[in-house]
Amino acid sequence: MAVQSMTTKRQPSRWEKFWNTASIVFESRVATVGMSIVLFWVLVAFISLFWTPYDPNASNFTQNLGPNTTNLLGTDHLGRDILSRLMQGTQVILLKTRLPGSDISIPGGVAIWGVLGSLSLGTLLGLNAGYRGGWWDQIIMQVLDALIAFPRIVLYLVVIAALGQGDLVVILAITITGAPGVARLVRSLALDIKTRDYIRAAETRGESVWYIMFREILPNARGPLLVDGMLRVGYAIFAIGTLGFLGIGLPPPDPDWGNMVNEARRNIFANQLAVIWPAVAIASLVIGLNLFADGLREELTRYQK
Amino acid sequence: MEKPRVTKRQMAETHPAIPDAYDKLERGMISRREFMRFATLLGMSAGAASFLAACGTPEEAPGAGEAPSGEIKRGGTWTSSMQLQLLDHPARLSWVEGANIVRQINEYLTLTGPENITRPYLLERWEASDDVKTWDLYLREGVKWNNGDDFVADDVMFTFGEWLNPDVGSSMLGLMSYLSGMQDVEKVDDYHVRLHLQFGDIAVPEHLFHYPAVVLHRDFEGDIIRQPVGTGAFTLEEYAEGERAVFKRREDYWQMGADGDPLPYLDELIYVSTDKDAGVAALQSGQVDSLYDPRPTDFQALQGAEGITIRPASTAQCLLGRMRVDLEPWDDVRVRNAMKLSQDREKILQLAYFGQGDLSLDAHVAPVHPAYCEKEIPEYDPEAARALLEEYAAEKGIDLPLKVTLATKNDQAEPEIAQALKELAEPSGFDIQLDITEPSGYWDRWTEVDLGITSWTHRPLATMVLPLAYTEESIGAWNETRWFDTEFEGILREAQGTLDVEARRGLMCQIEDIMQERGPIFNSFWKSVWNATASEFKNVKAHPTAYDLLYDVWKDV
Amino acid sequence: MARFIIRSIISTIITMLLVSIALFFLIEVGSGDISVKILGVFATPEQRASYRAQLGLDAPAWQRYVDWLIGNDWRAERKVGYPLVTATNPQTGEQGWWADVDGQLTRWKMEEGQLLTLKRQDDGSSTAHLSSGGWEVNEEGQEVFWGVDTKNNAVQWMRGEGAEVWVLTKAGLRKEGDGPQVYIPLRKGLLRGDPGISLQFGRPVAVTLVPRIRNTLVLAGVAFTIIMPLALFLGILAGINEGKPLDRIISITSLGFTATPEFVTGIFLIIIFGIWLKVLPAVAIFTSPNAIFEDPTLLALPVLTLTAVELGYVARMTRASMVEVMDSPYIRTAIIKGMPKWRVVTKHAIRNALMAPITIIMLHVNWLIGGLVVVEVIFGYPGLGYYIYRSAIFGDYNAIEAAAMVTVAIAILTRLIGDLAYTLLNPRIRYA
Amino acid sequence: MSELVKAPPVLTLEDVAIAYKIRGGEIEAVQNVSFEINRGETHGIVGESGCGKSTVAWAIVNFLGANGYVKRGSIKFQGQELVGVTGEELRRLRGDQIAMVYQDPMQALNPSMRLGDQMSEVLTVHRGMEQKEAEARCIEMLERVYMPDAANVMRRYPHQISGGQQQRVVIATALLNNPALLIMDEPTTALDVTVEAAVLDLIAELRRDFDTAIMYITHNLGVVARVSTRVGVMYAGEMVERGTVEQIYEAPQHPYTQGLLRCVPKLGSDKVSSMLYPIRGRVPPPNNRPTGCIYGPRCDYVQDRCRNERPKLRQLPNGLWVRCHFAEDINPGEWTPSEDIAPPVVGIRDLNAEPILKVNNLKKYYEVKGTQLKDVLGLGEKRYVKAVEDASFKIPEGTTLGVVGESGCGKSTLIKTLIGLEDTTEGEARFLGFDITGPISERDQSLIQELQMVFQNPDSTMNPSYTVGQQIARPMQLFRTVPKAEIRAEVIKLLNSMRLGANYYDRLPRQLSGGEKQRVGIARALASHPDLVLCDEPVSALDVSVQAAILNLLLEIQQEFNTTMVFIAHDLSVVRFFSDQVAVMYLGQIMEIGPAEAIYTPPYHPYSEALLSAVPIPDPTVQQKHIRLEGSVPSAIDPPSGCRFHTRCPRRKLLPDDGQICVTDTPPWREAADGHRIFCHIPLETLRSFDPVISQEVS
Repeated sequence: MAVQSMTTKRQPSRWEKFWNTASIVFESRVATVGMSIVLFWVLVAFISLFWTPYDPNASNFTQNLGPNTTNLLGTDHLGRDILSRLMQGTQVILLKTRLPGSDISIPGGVAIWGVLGSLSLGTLLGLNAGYRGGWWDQIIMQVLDALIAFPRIVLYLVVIAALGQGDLVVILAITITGAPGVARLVRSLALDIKTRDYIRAAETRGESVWYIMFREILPNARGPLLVDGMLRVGYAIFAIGTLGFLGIGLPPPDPDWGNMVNEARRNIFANQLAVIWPAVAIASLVIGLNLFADGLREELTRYQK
Repeated sequence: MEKPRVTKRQMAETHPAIPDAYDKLERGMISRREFMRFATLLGMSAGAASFLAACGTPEEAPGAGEAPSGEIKRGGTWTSSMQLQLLDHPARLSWVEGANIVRQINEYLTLTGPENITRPYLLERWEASDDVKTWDLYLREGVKWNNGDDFVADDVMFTFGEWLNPDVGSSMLGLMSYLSGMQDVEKVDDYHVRLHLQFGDIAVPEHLFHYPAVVLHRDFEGDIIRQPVGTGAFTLEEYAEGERAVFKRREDYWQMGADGDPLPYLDELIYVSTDKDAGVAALQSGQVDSLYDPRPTDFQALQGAEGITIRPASTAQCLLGRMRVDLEPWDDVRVRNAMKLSQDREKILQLAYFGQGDLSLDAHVAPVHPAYCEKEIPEYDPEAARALLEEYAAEKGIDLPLKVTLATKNDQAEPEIAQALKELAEPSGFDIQLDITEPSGYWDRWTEVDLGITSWTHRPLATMVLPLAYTEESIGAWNETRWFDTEFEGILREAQGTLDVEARRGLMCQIEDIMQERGPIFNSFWKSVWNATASEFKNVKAHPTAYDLLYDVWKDV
Repeated sequence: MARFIIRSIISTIITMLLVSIALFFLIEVGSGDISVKILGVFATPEQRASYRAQLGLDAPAWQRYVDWLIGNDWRAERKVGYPLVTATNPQTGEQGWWADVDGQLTRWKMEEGQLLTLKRQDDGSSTAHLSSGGWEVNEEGQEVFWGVDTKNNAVQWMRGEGAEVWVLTKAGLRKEGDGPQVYIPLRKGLLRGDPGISLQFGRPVAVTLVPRIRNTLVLAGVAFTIIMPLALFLGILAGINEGKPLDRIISITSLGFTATPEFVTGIFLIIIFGIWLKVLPAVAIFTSPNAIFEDPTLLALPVLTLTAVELGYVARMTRASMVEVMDSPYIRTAIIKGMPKWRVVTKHAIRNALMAPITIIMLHVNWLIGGLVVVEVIFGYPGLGYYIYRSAIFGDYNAIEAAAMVTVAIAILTRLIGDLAYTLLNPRIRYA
Repeated sequence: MSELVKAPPVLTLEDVAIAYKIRGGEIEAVQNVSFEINRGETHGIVGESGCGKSTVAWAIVNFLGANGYVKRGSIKFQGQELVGVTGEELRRLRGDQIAMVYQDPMQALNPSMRLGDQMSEVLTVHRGMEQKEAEARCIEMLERVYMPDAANVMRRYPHQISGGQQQRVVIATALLNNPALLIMDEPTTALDVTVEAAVLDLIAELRRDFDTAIMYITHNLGVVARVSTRVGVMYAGEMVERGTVEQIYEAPQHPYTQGLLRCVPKLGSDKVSSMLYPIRGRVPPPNNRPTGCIYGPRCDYVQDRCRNERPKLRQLPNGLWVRCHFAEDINPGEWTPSEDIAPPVVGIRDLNAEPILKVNNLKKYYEVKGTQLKDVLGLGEKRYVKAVEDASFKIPEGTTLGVVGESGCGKSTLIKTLIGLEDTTEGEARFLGFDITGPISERDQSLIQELQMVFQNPDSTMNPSYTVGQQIARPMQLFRTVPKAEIRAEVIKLLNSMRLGANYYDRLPRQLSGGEKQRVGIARALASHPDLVLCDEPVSALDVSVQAAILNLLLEIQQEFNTTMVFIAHDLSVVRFFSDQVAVMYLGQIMEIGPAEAIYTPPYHPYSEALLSAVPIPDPTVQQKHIRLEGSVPSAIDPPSGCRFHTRCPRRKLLPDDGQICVTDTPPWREAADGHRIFCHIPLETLRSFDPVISQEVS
């Protein structure tokens, strides 16, 4: 018995474990930059819950002002403070979802719920297709193929044409369009993981199919799923922006970035910056998520090697 | 000042009331516009009337097209951006865009000009009896259809027949409810048609310019695209809904241009179906020459753009705040009045329409209506409003703020108005929730919501719009507020049969008072509309309902 | 390989079928009562029911799906008892349905309790005759007659019991007596090229759709032929220079463009090139049906916008694949074999590196179409995407269904092509 | 011979150190490596994984990646310094003067290029040869490496030929330009033993014919012994010993080399008569090497000097180079194992004990999908892979059945069927008297817990997401063998008996070494106290020193719990060492079964004989009969009729009609001795008359 193994090491606390895991982010410069951008917006979102410079929906100022000391980013065509609206715009993406027909909001933004929805649905389908194989696989993949065949925006349009506008419909649309991609990812991961001997071990113990799928396979798909989820939040923000731009996204008046672009473009000759700000916000958040995901993916593969 | 060449006797020959009106004009009791309207209404030719009007006051005709300056040039193509939908029977038209297409081929008996004055067009003149129940329509002679036929009373009789035929399904049928059927329409001779109204209505000339009211050829079979026979200045070359419409100049048009040759000056018209945003960009980049009915934001974008001339026109179009008086809390007049007092009209106009419009009372009568009774525009008074609401709340035993939901559509400037109102009404004690949906969603329920903002289009006379929405019989149709008032209705009926503008103005004063005092609507402003056209096009007129009148437009290349 | 191709094709067919089912049920069942939308809130339940019956909406959903997909004339034929054919009216150019009664095209009409036979003349008009016979007695002992009415429905009249039906006109609903009891609105079905009537334009969807498909294919085709070679080139360039400044520049720029929504790019391109500089047409104004061929510069800004967004994505994919391939053992082999770098890249790497992106690129056609919707809306380009958008806003379900099916078909077919290209590139499958 | 020695070496390495830059510093992966290779000589480099032997190879062709470089020392190729040579000059050397062959031929070949193109480009690029001429030369070379149908192979893609053929293509490519130096990095590791033997024969032959200098890298002591003339032993980035193959195997002077040789079972040795002695401790990671002798912490002879001063590679009077301060003082004959590595003493197992598992005519077929249109449509005739055909055997309680065979022989399918991962197509299998032909979902929990499995790959045997403790505890929770409260204690007890401490309880798999993971895997299998443990190649992925420890552990467990085992391996020495009974499988069919010692002596089944003659033995003095199988293993879909081995059987000629009966008739089971059965048409007498495959050369 080797000597060094007898000296018992102090067990790391949960926090330390978390920090050890989180620290892999800092290994990568790309991931660090990406995470900083994302955290910046998350922070903005939380701040906007309690404070924005002005009421985002109040027309308190002259219309179409450029940036100035009172309104740091200027005002829009209705004399509303753009900075306040930009800040508030993070909420509906990241922090809260309005339920239809009431003032009640649930925590978690539309993008977040949409992505969680597609992750859950996709994981369920992907695990069953990948692990069970056979007919399960054939049928699930055929259905997913059909869903994937829809161009994303067309599916959004169809869903919205059928069900009308609203936060929940947007969530549903994001879920439906995202699920096939997640399912394919999870399926391929499951196909890989299920060849591992520890799955054989679980099978030879007579574990149930659900135990194997969710307890043995799923935890090992965490990394890629996390990365994929992050990219998907980016897509979702993009999609919400696009729907907002097309005027069929989240209902006004609460600011949503795509809608801000759409409103601002009509006044673009009076105020070009009013288009630029929300555009930069969307782009930076998407880039941030992309970088974060890219860096994380790189580190995770390195880590696993 | 030179003596008018039209003597009072000549005026009296046309109609006994005209000399009186002219006196009033001279004394400044009525505006030039009201005189014009009155005189032409009574059958005077527009040229004569405007001549008189010009003598009466030095006021320049507002919004009228600029006189051809310098030498008129002929030729050129005029391209416009406008949505194009399915077209078949012109009498069934339900949207102005379609009318703008048909208008280039077919023409109306009368013409309500940009200055809101109606004059004869395919008519030589008209005469109304004193009780305004008998109308004599004298047709212009020498007008030819583009298939070579002469324009005669048979065409007019056929057209009336289409309007009054329920199978056709024309909205003219409802408008001309004073005609019980073709038995009320009499062909006197080939150029004279007489109408026998069941009850008097002063609006007959305006109705003849209602947009579905183009005169159709007597052999018309129901589809104007397949059978584009008209008296108009252009002929239809191509029509594809959702795509484009192409017109070519007609050689033998009946109107003469200033250069002595037949109109029109332009060779070709092209309408391209795009949405507004693309249309604005296209106009700015010079890909099209005009844009149908620019929105306020488009006005902002186009304002000051090089090479584009914007001509505004005042209208009676509005975005009307309406309250369901059969539902709480709007059944209480105090609550309604509190809401009215919560309007900072200047600010709302500024926010929603960039100040482009006329401030309004809380009555559905606009300054451009001839009989408008001018009153002071109410101030923004949240304290008074709050006092009313507190009284109401105390009575009901509820707490302020009063929670209400304001529904409207995400269309022109409704969200902006709603937003501004939400802010403005807060100190009054209202807590307004906004329920803003896409236009189609709102139109599904516009009469059902308890508090809403509805857009109302322009109608030349107040007596044309008030019966539609504020009478008992209109409940279930266009009466979105369910409000009616016996006193109000009595005055309205009287006004509908009163030809004399002054007398009608007196009635309007009472109508406006009643509506302000206990009416179901609030309204901050009357919209302006704009005509945005490339500057090289001359003689372009901005019309309150965005009609494209292109027969005498020319291009200064 | 044959097996692979057959599998692909079978799978494609099943996929299309599933898509059509999903689409149909989502829209027609999901969107609720269309009669409310069209007739408005004031319509009475009877009016709605009557209107729904005329549109055939009272049939069960599966029946409507079958009708929509493969038509219902074959079904109606069995009831009417004569072959049902379409004939074009030479005056209006519109197609109408007729029953072929022994060579004579015939319709029927009920007027004041009398059944009239309308016989079609060569000029498209028809002559009315009092009808004789043809009534059958059904199980309940009522006398019924199946025929084709003047509004292209196969209908069943009942003797002496003209139903009261509500007919929608531009001026509102009108009540008519003498109506049929049962309607089958005749259609050939999507698979036979008849997606129905557009609620928005009142004309057959196919008429409007076809030129738009052409326009979109032109736009997408031009964009695709510009984007793909360029993106592959940039991706390969970045991939073989992994970590070097050139790679950084390409990667960061492409990420930046990819993350900028096309509607923002499009707006600024319009302003800069169309309005400020006035060097390119700002939007796609089609002053004639063939405007894009007469003035190809109309395509410039839409293509540029699509390129900005899509280029980055494909370039990034290609780069990743190239990096992976350049890291693989067989590239190592080639280098150790002393092959010059250009030969390693061109002969050994590119073919393998392209395999992954090509399938992804073909899947990416979905994205391209998605991008097309936005780009077409911004530029007012009269294509498929804009059409879907307008139809969705309007609630024109026949139009959305047909247009969405076309986009799906395009997407699936390109995917099939991608699979086949992959097969050709990959000898493992080709010689399996 | 003497002339060759005088000629200047083809390759000379002097004190080479290779470093990799990593974030925040660099790692010296290889230090102080010196050796030389002469023309016509094969120089073996042997060592366990991670010792830096491949790194040296890459350094020679200057292919160390973006972050690796030669930090010190010199590499001379035919007198020319290679360190620092880049660009065009380097390119001209590569593939022309220096060629390389490495482990996985499938990966080394470009999957989307025809083999002919991949070969001929070496000639067209380096020699400027015309395409036609180049192709002709390639075909010639392919024929030279005994590639059947060479011209045809040129037009094929890599996936269309077998692994052994792929490696022949790679070797042929390497030889095209007649290079002065051929570097071979584990060229046969991915191949089956019979294929490996043929490739090794080829290499030896080519070395003679082409007079090439070969640097041969491998971890397999047997392979080195067979191919090399001289051998260098590497440990943790250093070369610790170098000499002729005889010197290294007969009288190794470095303690590490000695330890290594004690870890491998000799073919023919068994667990009763011989013992394996693992090396204690583990290889230090490159960034944490001791300051003194690198092997010091694991060395039995370690002294203070070893801890402080790093020994130099020095030449002993007998010509052997050793990196040890005390090489002269060490006498391996006097070595005794220290306590912590002492192997268990194993008694003879009773093969007449009550059988715990009885298998009778077990069959496992898989349905395969055809490629024709009618198959796709489901109309074609159904075809099957006959993965296991008529397997029959009994395992007495407490004994081990070893199963050997090359890849695809059905040995894994056999145990998958037994454990219930696959259902049985036909036949009988009774475990503890219960039927186990159904899938696991139909088995009773108490039956499941008695039948457990140990897996091959240490990296995938444990779920990376759970700690060691959680994974061992899971079967206890599932089968409720231990009360909840006592699970932790029980797990720690089990960990201790696996020679892992309690502190392993909370570790995650990625913090463990391969051997440790394998121990945890064994602990997990034993957690439910099974009666029968199926071991699927449990040591084949491990380094030899670790392999020895695991084998000892398994023996210990068997000794303690009287566990019955099925032990699958492709390494005949290990199976012989570990098992009481051995079954030899070929293409789904058991060809021979019997007591271990009986399998390794005549009478043999011809296939067993071929296997034994192919197995590389880590002893250069051993003589093996030279029997090589022709062709490759046929497809298991529609296997050969009659005897499945008849297509390749080298002994078939002994039968009348050139063994026509083997083609037509299924062979009979011939009972050679009690429990020793051979599935062959050849009469026992003939089989008995064969010489033993292995004979010791009398030195």
